[in-house]
Amino acid sequence: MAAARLSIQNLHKSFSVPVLTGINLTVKRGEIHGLVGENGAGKTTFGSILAGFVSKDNGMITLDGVEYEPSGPKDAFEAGISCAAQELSLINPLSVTENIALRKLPHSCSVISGQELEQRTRSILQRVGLGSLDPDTRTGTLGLAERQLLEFAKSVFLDCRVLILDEPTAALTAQQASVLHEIVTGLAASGTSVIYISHRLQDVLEVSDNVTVLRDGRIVTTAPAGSMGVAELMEYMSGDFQTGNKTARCAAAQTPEPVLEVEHITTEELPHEISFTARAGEIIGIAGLSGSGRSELLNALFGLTPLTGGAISRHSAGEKVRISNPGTAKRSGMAYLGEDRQSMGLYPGHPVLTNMMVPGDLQGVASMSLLDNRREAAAAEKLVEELSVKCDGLDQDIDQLSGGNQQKILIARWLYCNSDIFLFDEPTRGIDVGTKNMIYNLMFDLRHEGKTILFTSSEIEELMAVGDRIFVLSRRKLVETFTADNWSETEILAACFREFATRTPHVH
Amino acid sequence: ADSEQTAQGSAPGADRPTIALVMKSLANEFFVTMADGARAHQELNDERYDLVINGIKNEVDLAQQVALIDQMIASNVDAIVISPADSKAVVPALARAETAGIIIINIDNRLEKDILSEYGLTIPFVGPDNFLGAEMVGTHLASKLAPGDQVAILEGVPTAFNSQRRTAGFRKAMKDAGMNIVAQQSAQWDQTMAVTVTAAILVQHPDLAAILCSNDNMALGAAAAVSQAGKEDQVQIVGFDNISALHDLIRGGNVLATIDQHADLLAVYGIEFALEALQSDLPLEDKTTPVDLITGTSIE
Amino acid sequence: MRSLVKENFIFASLILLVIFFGLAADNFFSLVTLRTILNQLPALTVVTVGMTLVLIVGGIDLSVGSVLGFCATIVGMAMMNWDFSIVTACFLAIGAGIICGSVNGILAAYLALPSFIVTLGMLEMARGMAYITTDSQTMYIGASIQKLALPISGTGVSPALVIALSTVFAAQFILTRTVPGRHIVAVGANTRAARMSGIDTKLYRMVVLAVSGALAGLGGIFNAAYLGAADPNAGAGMELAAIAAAVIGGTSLMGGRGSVAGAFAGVLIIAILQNGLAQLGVSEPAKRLITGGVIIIAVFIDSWRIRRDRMRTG
Amino acid sequence: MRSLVKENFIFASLILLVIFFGLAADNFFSLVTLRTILNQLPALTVVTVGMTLVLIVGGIDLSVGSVLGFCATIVGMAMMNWDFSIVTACFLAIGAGIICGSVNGILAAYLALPSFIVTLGMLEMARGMAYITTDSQTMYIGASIQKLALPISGTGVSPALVIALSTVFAAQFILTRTVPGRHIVAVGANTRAARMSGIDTKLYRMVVLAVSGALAGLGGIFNAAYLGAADPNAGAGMELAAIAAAVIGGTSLMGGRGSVAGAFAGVLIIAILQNGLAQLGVSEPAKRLITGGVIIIAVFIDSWRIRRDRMRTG
Ligand SMILES: Nc1ncnc2c1ncn2[C@@H]1O[C@H](COP(=O)(O)OP(=O)(O)OP(=O)(O)O)[C@@H](O)[C@H]1O
Ligand SMILES: Nc1ncnc2c1ncn2[C@@H]1O[C@H](COP(=O)(O)OP(=O)(O)OP(=O)(O)O)[C@@H](O)[C@H]1O
Ligand SMILES: [Mg+2]
Ligand SMILES: [Mg+2]
Repeated sequence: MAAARLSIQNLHKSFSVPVLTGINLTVKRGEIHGLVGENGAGKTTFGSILAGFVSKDNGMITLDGVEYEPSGPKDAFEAGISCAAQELSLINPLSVTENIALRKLPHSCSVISGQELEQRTRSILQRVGLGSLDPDTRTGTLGLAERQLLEFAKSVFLDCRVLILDEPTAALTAQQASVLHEIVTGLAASGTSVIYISHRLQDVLEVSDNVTVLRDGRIVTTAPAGSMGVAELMEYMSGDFQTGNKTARCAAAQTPEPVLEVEHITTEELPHEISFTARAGEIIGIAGLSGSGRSELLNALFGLTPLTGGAISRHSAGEKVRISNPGTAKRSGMAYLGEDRQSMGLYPGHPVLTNMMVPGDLQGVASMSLLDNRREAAAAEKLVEELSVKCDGLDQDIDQLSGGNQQKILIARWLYCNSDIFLFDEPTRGIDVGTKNMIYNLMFDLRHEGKTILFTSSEIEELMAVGDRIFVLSRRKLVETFTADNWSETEILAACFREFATRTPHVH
Repeated sequence: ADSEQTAQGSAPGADRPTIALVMKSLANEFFVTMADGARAHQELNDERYDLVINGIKNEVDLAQQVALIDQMIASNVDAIVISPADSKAVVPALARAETAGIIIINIDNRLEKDILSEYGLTIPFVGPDNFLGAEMVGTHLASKLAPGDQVAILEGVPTAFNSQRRTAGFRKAMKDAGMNIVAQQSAQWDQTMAVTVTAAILVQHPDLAAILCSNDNMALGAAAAVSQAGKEDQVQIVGFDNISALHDLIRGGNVLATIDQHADLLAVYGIEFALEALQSDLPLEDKTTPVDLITGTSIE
Repeated sequence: MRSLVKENFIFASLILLVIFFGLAADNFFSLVTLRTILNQLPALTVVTVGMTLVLIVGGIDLSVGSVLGFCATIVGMAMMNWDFSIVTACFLAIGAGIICGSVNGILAAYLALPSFIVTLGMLEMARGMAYITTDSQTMYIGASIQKLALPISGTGVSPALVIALSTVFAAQFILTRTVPGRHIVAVGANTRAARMSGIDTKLYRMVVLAVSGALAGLGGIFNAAYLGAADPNAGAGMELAAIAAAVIGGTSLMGGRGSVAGAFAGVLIIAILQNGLAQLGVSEPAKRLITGGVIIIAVFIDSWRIRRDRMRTG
Repeated sequence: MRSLVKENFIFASLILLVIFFGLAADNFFSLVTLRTILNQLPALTVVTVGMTLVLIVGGIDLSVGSVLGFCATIVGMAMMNWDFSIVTACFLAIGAGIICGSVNGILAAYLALPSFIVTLGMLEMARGMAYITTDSQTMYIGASIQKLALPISGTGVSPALVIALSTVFAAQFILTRTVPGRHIVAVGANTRAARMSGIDTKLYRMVVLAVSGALAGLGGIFNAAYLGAADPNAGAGMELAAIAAAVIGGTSLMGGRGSVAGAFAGVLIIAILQNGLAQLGVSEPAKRLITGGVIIIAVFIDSWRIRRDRMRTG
């Protein structure tokens, strides 16, 4: 832990507006350097410049004393800089093995050496806690958490001098995250420098040696992690510190009126029958380890996967509607937010406005199927403001927004249309702490209006902070239901592991 | 070179008439020869007239030929010499041309009389008799066969009038000579398709004695298929059009005969006719151009 | 406003082309030329409108040319052999187009087969049916149908052109200003996301292919009117012309992006090109070379727009 | 093994087809039929291999048929007018193919124009050049080139077929077992992610189109050998046949998924179909109807595989 490995002087980058301004930063050999900031602060852009995905406008970077200016990603990892991207860079039709090794497939005369590769892959999968995964599986069939772990595995597959991790744990459970943190600490100990970007501030403080806070593309502070607390970080990030008003939850008026009745449902992926009733004005959190079937349950509720048994019915105004496909689900006032924003949400190449307004039933901005462009823009404008989305305007291409801001647009999509039941799969993934509180408040508002929310999260604290009830899934089985007055984090966690207790645990 | 011609046409003071030659596919050797003949004629008679040559991309693209006629009306030509892609459907467009005061001469493929009279048009026809040509080459073929022999016919695009006339001529010659027509299929005027179809026919009818092809491209294809099957000695082939690529095969005895319809002169006849009509008001008579049988001896 | 700027570049190609032919050919700048070109437009225009919608929703329709031919023969048979009125004949033709399109749609959307292959199959089958309908003969119809293609007295534009232009306007309006239009774009841009928003993606895919079939039927009527005859070979190769027009006009083959107005500009480019080359009387090989070059140059010019758009925002 | 199971369904269509023709046509089950079919394969096979690679990388190559025709005329000219040896002539033809393909590749990859349009332009231009080369005449070559298409004595397979099959094996091997092969799949499946992994996506797009051009050149040689003549119209419409073969064989038009072995099965289906229909001597309209139907049924059968795959992996 001595020499400067990476030194950045006066780095500038603008797209249409400045994104990074006058960045000066030094990362030592074997240092883990945390990087935090609000959505759109410029963290990913910073990492992308180092990883050669985008080029800098100005400034000087030196790597181990040598000037470093990558002409592309290949240059970067040949120089020893590796990056686990926020928007995962896995290739669906390729196998797990091929994806992990894609940057440097071992070969002789271009023919891939299968055996050597498989061994290395197995050992690395073992290390990241995916030991039970078949290396020949096509990546496209995996869940989000597994994909995120693979992205990580991919970036540590090659030895590197600098490792950039852009929100590596956003979709991971606490257990998976700690496995990952162990590996990262190990790598640092052996001399690798790590730049660790995350919105999980507690994690950042625990793992990092030093932390840098970015605000609007400028560094506001760099300090040893030990000298800071979460609250302090948040203050630096936003410039003006305020916590979300968590007391709102007590004000919620729960009516006993059932709005969604789930009777003995099973699907291919959820072999054990699930039944429950959701009422108007309640928030249900769904907990579970990765692969426990949380997404699967929400998919089934929205009619995206066919049921193999049981029935889902929606009650409203004395009527009972069977949910059998997304069309009926939406018409009966249900809304769904998928966990993977890239493949399940965004309309790439289209402006913010279209992305925000398409999927809703466009009520309020359309009459008789005719759109009123002015009303549409006004409505979108209002949401952008409410969720403090950072974008250049409603015309900006959605691909150009930062990950967290894209997520906000997707949430906004559903807030606008008149849904009564919200199914949100990891709604706060990649969203900064300040905005998270804003979203919690929005959820409380919805509950106050008598709406129902079912949402999943890999953070149990979040589920406990917002939920009125928490369902726990373990090995695709609904094992327990907690209510606000009888839960504790240890009990919930224990329930998550319950089905694994007798068998080999899936997650270390 | 072609655009130069048009440029010349616009030379101030030149009051030479412009004649438009509208043809079928200029990708087909037959029409290319026709166009070359016309072009050569124009060069010799530069002081008498200007020439614009147009063809359609693909022989069956009727709408494009109608568009061509309209375009020629728009560019104010004095006469149109046309080889119609269809004997009925271009008549309305030609009526428009007539109204615009343009002289029209029909070559190669005869327009239907009923429809011409419905539009009150009298358009003289200059061209060969496809039926007669087909019958001629068919009769020559029959003289090399024994009655009862199996023969096959390769048609062009089945909707094409020429193809239909030639097929009819072939059939008549074969019937008259007592041959047994065992197959009649379309190879779409196309050489590669002709190999494929012929190969299949040879499998199905191993004793086949002759193949009558509605054009020489298909004859070339048929010859390739026959030689691949090793049946050069057993199967006789005749074609139609007399393209140069066939000459080697005729000399070598792989193809028996073809019909020359004097493509190089066909358009010239039409143009001469048009020039005549531009000068006098006398009504023009139809004119049948010669078709000649081409065999190994006539090539020498 | 925004979409006007967007189409600017494609209109630039158009104007360049017109100027070029104006200088090169004697009588290019004339009312007759204009009328000739306008007369040629209707069939390709309506077919391209359908194609554009199909491309935007993420499919492709190779059968348009054959379906056009088949529907033209239906018009011919209906008027000449079955003695129906022209109106009934037109309804029959459009009905035939809808049936072909719906078969495409059902196979592509509900059996999840690639639309490329389904419509390639239909390309063969519809042509076969066209041959069967008229026994491989061109069928003369005459003045009764031609009036559709002839200028309405005193105006210079034909009923066919009016209908075709209305189709362009209607489709562009639907695409940009209505909810189904938005949904079509969404399905094409990200089918999975659209489905997860409760949009009935299969229904849209199916309906759009059916609409394309209906428009091919309309195109068949226009073709018959233009020729005064029902030609069983009508529309051969038209699928590529229609796709080229759409893509020149800024429609993406990957779905999710496209403009009917731009596609119409593409149709104009193709028509003007054909016309101008014919007036110049260039040889067939030269025509091919020039056509190929112009197609490439047109998208190249259009690609500046995309690049500039990208520059502006990023 | 895995890929064998994968291709099972497509081979099922193949077997069904063979059985059908075996029952319907008298002499279908014969060595002669087999040889006839084998003789037809080489040109379409190599062109389809190129097309499959282009489709997998996420592009499309509509120019293959025209480039094949152009290269065939180059062979003809080189041997007949320029008096080159057959070997030199073949190199020239393949060189011409590579040039056409590289032009496609440069425009599509480095100027980022849609490959559909670029190759559509090349379709026109290469055909124009084919006409210019031979002055639109078919050029008779004769036995010197035909020996490529005739069986090597004692074996029953022609050199052309041997080369074509080697191409299939080589391409399948490259695609599944080598680094460039996996990169091609990566580029086609997710260009952005591939770029982030340090893959030179533009280079791959460009090279694959150039390879497709080279294979079209090879196809031109095979076509000339098959005909014993250089036909400037050779290969017209072959692009659709090649795409159909690839898609029937499980290749996705969206890129990232495909199999050369499957595409070869697609070629077999098309060849057997053509041959069987010609042996039956059915009428042209019936041929069209049956061809269309078989194409659709073949992908329909193949779609079961995809559905089962999806079921199996969730
Ligand atoms: N290609 C681009 N074109 C224009 N603007 C861009 C582009 N890429 C990023 N931006 C802008 O740069 C800013 C910083 O984005 P960046 O992705 O670096 O943020 P971030 O700190 O990683 O945010 P998050 O926490 O949401 O991931 C954002 O305002 C974004 O809109
Ligand atoms: N970590 C994992 N281990 C094993 N299988 C997994 C894992 N993650 C996802 N899967 C697979 O994905 C399918 C769907 O799981 P689902 O996405 O519902 O899980 P989840 O609880 O939402 O987990 P997460 O979103 O964290 O991946 C499961 O049937 C399983 O096959
Ligand atoms: Mg980011
Ligand atoms: Mg999940």
